Amino acid sequence: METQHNSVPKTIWAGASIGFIFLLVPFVGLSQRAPWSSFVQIVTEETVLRSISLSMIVATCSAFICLILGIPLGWILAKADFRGLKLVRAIVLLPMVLPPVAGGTALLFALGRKGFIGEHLDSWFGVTLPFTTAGAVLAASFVSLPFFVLSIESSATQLDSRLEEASLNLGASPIRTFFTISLPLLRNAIMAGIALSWARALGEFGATITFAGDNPDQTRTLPLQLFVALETNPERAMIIGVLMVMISLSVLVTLRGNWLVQK
Amino acid sequence: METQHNSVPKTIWAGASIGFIFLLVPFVGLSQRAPWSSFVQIVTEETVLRSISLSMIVATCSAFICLILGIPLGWILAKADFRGLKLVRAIVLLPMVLPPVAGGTALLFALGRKGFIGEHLDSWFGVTLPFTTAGAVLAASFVSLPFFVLSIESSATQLDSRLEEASLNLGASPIRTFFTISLPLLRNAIMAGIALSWARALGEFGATITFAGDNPDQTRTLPLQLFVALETNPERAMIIGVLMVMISLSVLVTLRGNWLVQK
Amino acid sequence: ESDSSLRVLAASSLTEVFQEIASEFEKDTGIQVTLSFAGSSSLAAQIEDGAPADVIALADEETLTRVKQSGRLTQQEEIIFATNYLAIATPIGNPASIGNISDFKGNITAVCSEQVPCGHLANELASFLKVEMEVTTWEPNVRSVRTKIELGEVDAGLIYVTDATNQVEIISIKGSESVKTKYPIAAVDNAKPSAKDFIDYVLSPNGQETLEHFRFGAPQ
Amino acid sequence: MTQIFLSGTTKLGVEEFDYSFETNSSKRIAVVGPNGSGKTTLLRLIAGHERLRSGLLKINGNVYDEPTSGNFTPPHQRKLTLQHQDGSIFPHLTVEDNVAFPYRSKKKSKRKARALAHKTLEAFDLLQIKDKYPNHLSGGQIARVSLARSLTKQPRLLMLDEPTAALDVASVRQVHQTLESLKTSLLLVSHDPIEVLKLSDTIIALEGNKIIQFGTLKSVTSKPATQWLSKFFDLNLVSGTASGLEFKTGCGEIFHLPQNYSGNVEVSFPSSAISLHLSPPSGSFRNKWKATVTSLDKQDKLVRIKLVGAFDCYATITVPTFNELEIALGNTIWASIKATELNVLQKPNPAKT
Amino acid sequence: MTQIFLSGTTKLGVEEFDYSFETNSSKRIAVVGPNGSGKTTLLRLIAGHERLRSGLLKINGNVYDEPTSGNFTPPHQRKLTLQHQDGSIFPHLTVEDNVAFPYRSKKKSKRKARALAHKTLEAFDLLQIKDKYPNHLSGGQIARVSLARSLTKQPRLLMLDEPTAALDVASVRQVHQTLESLKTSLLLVSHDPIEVLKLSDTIIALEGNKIIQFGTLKSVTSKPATQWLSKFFDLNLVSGTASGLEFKTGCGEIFHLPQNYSGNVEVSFPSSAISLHLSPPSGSFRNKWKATVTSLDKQDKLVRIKLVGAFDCYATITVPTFNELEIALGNTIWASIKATELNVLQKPNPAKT
Ligand SMILES: Nc1ncnc2c1ncn2[C@@H]1O[C@H](COP(=O)(O)OP(=O)(O)OP(=O)(O)O)[C@@H](O)[C@H]1O
Ligand SMILES: Nc1ncnc2c1ncn2[C@@H]1O[C@H](COP(=O)(O)OP(=O)(O)OP(=O)(O)O)[C@@H](O)[C@H]1O
Ligand SMILES: [Mg+2]
Ligand SMILES: [Mg+2]
Repeated sequence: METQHNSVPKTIWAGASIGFIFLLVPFVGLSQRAPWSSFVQIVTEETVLRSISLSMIVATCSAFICLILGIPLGWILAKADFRGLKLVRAIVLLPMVLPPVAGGTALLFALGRKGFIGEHLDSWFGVTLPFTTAGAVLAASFVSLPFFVLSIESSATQLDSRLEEASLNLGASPIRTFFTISLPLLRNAIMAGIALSWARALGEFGATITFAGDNPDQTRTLPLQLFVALETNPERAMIIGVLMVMISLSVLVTLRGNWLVQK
Repeated sequence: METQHNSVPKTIWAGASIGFIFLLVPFVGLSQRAPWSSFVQIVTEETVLRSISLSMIVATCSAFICLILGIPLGWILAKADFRGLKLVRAIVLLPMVLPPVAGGTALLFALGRKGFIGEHLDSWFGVTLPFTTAGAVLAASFVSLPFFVLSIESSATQLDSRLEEASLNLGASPIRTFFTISLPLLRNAIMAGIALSWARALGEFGATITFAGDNPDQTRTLPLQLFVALETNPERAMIIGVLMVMISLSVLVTLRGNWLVQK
Repeated sequence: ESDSSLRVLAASSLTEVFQEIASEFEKDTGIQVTLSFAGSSSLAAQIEDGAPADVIALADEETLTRVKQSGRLTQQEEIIFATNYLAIATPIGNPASIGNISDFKGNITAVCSEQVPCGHLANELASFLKVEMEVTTWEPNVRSVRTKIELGEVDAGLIYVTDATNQVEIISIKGSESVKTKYPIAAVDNAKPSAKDFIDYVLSPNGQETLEHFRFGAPQ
Repeated sequence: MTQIFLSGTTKLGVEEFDYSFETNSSKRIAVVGPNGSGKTTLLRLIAGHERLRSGLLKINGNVYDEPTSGNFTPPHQRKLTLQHQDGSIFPHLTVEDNVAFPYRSKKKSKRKARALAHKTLEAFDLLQIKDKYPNHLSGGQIARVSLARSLTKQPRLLMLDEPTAALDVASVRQVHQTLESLKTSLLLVSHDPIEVLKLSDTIIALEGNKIIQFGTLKSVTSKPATQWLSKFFDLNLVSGTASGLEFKTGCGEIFHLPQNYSGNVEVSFPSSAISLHLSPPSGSFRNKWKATVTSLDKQDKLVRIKLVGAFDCYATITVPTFNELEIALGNTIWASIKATELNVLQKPNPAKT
Repeated sequence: MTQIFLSGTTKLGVEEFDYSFETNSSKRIAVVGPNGSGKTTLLRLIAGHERLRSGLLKINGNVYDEPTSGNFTPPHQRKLTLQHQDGSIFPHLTVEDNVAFPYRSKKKSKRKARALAHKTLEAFDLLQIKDKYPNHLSGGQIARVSLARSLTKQPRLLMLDEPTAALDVASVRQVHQTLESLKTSLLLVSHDPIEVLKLSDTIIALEGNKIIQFGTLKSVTSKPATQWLSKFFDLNLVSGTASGLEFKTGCGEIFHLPQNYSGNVEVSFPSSAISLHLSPPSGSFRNKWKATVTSLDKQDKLVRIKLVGAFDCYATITVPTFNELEIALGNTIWASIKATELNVLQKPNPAKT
């Protein structure tokens, strides 16, 4: 739909401004206190550079997993109708409710080396997930998937089903209709979901440290660096925080500006 | 739109099932290991009961704040067009990217007793936020607001603007149009947003502990109980985790089943 | 993995000192040391779940006992390599004029949560000194106590003497040295032979000197 | 040719629908009825977007929907196309890609599909706007895109729900031509009697979610079952054969046509266009015939007169004229109609289908 | 009465629009033109949903849109209502609440607003479905709800974009009656010439996003500026006064009408309905007059003849008839038309507006 010149009421602007200031102010605080002089030095440390690339890999892989699993899941929640649907919908939200550290523990119970599934993975395939990059991706996916699913679901319930009917009428199979009509119409929701889950995964700490541990080569993402720094060297922590903000700002501005939101 | 009998393709079901199992399995792990025998005893401890009510208060207040601030903010992001919009949109996402502990630190810099705003709150009004329930609500709102905003934004961009035009045509003012037409049409997104932000706030730990500390009467929510227990008494932690799961399941199933999602 | 590398899991409070010791050890032996820091109990959980590790160094004995039950530590004796005790820390200038624990009353104060070693120690200290300790916030670890003091958010708190920085003012408590926490170190089962070397290095005069430099107390 | 057998009921909310009809040799069916009488629902049922609660839907001998046996053929496997009343064109595709969509569904490459769509785009005068997105189109343009897209699929049965409602007069004419020359079977919902007369040979008339009349165009128009229907078709219909400008009725009566035609045609004209005379009329009337008055229906200021002669028809005249001509039941009278008042409906050759 | 002054341009994507007209004493304006000629855009501009790039829009002397001065009155402050082509009824409100919406906007209580809406619901035959939600309505029902809602606001200027396109014949008739008796000014987009003749006194004709003709109904129908327009109006118009069943043209010629009328009326009839005769015709023709052939336009099989007599009009006859009657330019000839072919357009009393 074309956005028209319907002026946005002043009340809305006021509310939005308060909301924005609320979100902005802490970052102003952060950048005020950050010891900028050591910024370049810290950011170019080899270990920080490794964390940056690890973070990007983990966040991107996890956003990708969310895409693959979240679209069908959101779709089913929106479109299907079966007994227990409510329960499924609530379970999908659980990883959001549980503090990430607890989620990480739950992941260990299930997929850790002694977990009820993990032990078979280990003994049958020799696969161990904890303390590997794959484990970090899994932990990040686990906490960010619900965000993706909800984003899809709330849009999918509002799709005009006559468009899908028209596609079927014109001979496209249901699966083709899904990919050529439904998905493109969900574009905004998918993009919002990617942004949500990517951002959530980038900042993921609790589940990662618990399930995947802090391995400098495999799992030490920026949030882990930040956390360790918080314990020992708060200035360094601030720099890493600012760095994360800058990375996500630049990625999100670029992505969303160019193709994430289509009005 | 009426959901029609367009069968959901098998591929979608398959994807959804994998996604669901992925989310479910850790909870199976959790409840397998949980020492059920001590469940009732732990859950009826006075300190746990206090945490439960504190958690509910914090999550609900914070969902309410998200509602008040998130709707206008999401609306502006979707509808307004001004220089710097991209930047505003990215800044709104930041609290999601930054690990909560870092977000909490940023909040301290801004609204703490010595924060650049907090010090004035303190000296002028005698208000200090850290270590109070208000501070916990603030921390929870800070981390959950972006989820709310994104949910609104992605739906608002897809609203059929002709309906708003029709309302203006019929003599409703822009603000009336907003409340009688736009908001009801955003219903699904608002409800999804409430669920998202409530759930996120219920599980909030990092920012809360950092900004609001762990005060048994004011700020010790369930996630704080859980975290401390994880360090010393993992069984107790599991029980608290299961308890959180049960609370959120029952709240979400009730809410979403009855009025959160309208197909 | 080659024998020339070693994985050490250490409690957060050991971060700086173990980084120092590890780099000295590397210089001496050429063995690469990979350090992972986390709260003692997280480390315990990781060990239980099979985290790859050769050496584990914790901030209290109880946690080590828990790790032993997991069966990944079969060594008979635990080796204490350092001790630590608490002191009051205040923001620079001590704005609330705190002199001892009884001054906590009526001020905003932070102490570790009773369930973590430093909080346990704080409680012991208070009962040893027979004073009532009024606490605003029970923090999950000693570093977050310190951070809140550094930021001026709390007026006073209890931290390990080893955690002192120039961002906080330290007020020593008379008699607090007698309420100590002990740091055990152990090699994990199936550890590389060099694990023993690392432990020996920590216990060696060189290692002890470094620990002392970071204000840790001697093992006994 | 498509044979549809439908006898069953369904329900939408509180509305109950009861349909029952069977088409055999009809290629062009019109569905008529007042607003909210169940036309769209009937089409949706045949397309498979609604399901029967009881009964049976069979098309060309294949069971498409039978609740008792659980048989249900999903919409995309039915050999038909339904064009929704609102057009339902895809908002995320350009006009070109909308029209090419059915080719794409047949797994043609994008390039190929677009090339194939080119002809249709041209025929519907859409080339100029082929790169536009639907939310930048006018109402009539959307209707045209939708129709072009429906025709692209070349289904065995094409169902159109008020396809010309948003079109201008010129486009309507062009669409009628296209539909007249169409090879596939047609099920058309329309509120325009001329369109129905032009494009259909069979009528399904609905009222109150039920079929209240079903039959050939001729039988329905000559004996409309309800008031609404008789108001809808205020027209006479005569069939015969045309050659050039001449039209011969069954009884050999010869009419003059406004244009050249050939073969079997039907000629329609409003009852108000017939003039009555006591003696053979002169002037620009080349079409005149003798008929007997067999019924009189006085309505307020108008009289509806049934004439039986070489063919049956109705004439409407004003009461003063009626009085002046002193018309009575059983009278024999001259009737005339101008050739330009005749609406010629060329039927597709029945031998071909 | 609403005076509209518009002279300006705007742009939508690549489409450029250029409008310029001024209405003074006209109360009923029809906007006509082929699909995609800029009708909807014109209405959206007047309603304030599109903005001028240059020029000026003034209604009743108030500047509504003037880019140079930055003046712009937002849509809800304009004293007018636009009914969108698609109806745009609110999906989250029942039929009743949709119709009551304009009352609610005037801060009436829900109960009051519903009570007030009751009459409109009744008039539009919507009482039975008043509790339904829009996605459970048929196309025509939606159109009716939308129209009922627009009328509820009682604006000074009502703009309707193809309001009867989805309606059945009976509803169309009823809507026409409602609109004829309407007190407010009307700006109507329509593809139906009869509707335009019935409901308007002024025509804005658009082609290619420009106004190609603007004037009274009479002036436009008698001298259509383009081929499209002349095809659109294939009709003759005669004005005069009616009393009872008689109609008197300006020159005193008397016509017989099919129904009772009184006061100033206009009578329209298609050119094909006129019969020509060499001698005064007999039979059911009560309307006959003498006229001179002033122009001949031979088109394929038909001849369009301009007749000048008591009034000017066009007659269309077939070529054989034309030959038989040996019509030539300058001839004097008898023309006749049946009363039942006359379409009487009763204009609202101009003194009242
Ligand atoms: N999804 C639905 N739920 C409930 N009632 C419905 C639904 N769809 C249609 N109806 C009702 O069923 C009846 C028939 O609707 P339908 O759309 O078939 O009418 P129609 O003949 O196509 O009318 P129109 O000429 O106005 O398009 C109407 O009264 C309508 O209100
Ligand atoms: N938002 C838009 N962006 C770009 N072009 C547009 C937009 N809206 C309409 N147009 C184009 O402007 C022209 C006029 O459109 P408009 O909707 O005014 O036509 P219309 O006269 O109402 O036609 P119809 O009879 O089909 O409803 C069309 O060619 C259309 O494609
Ligand atoms: Mg319909
Ligand atoms: Mg239009």
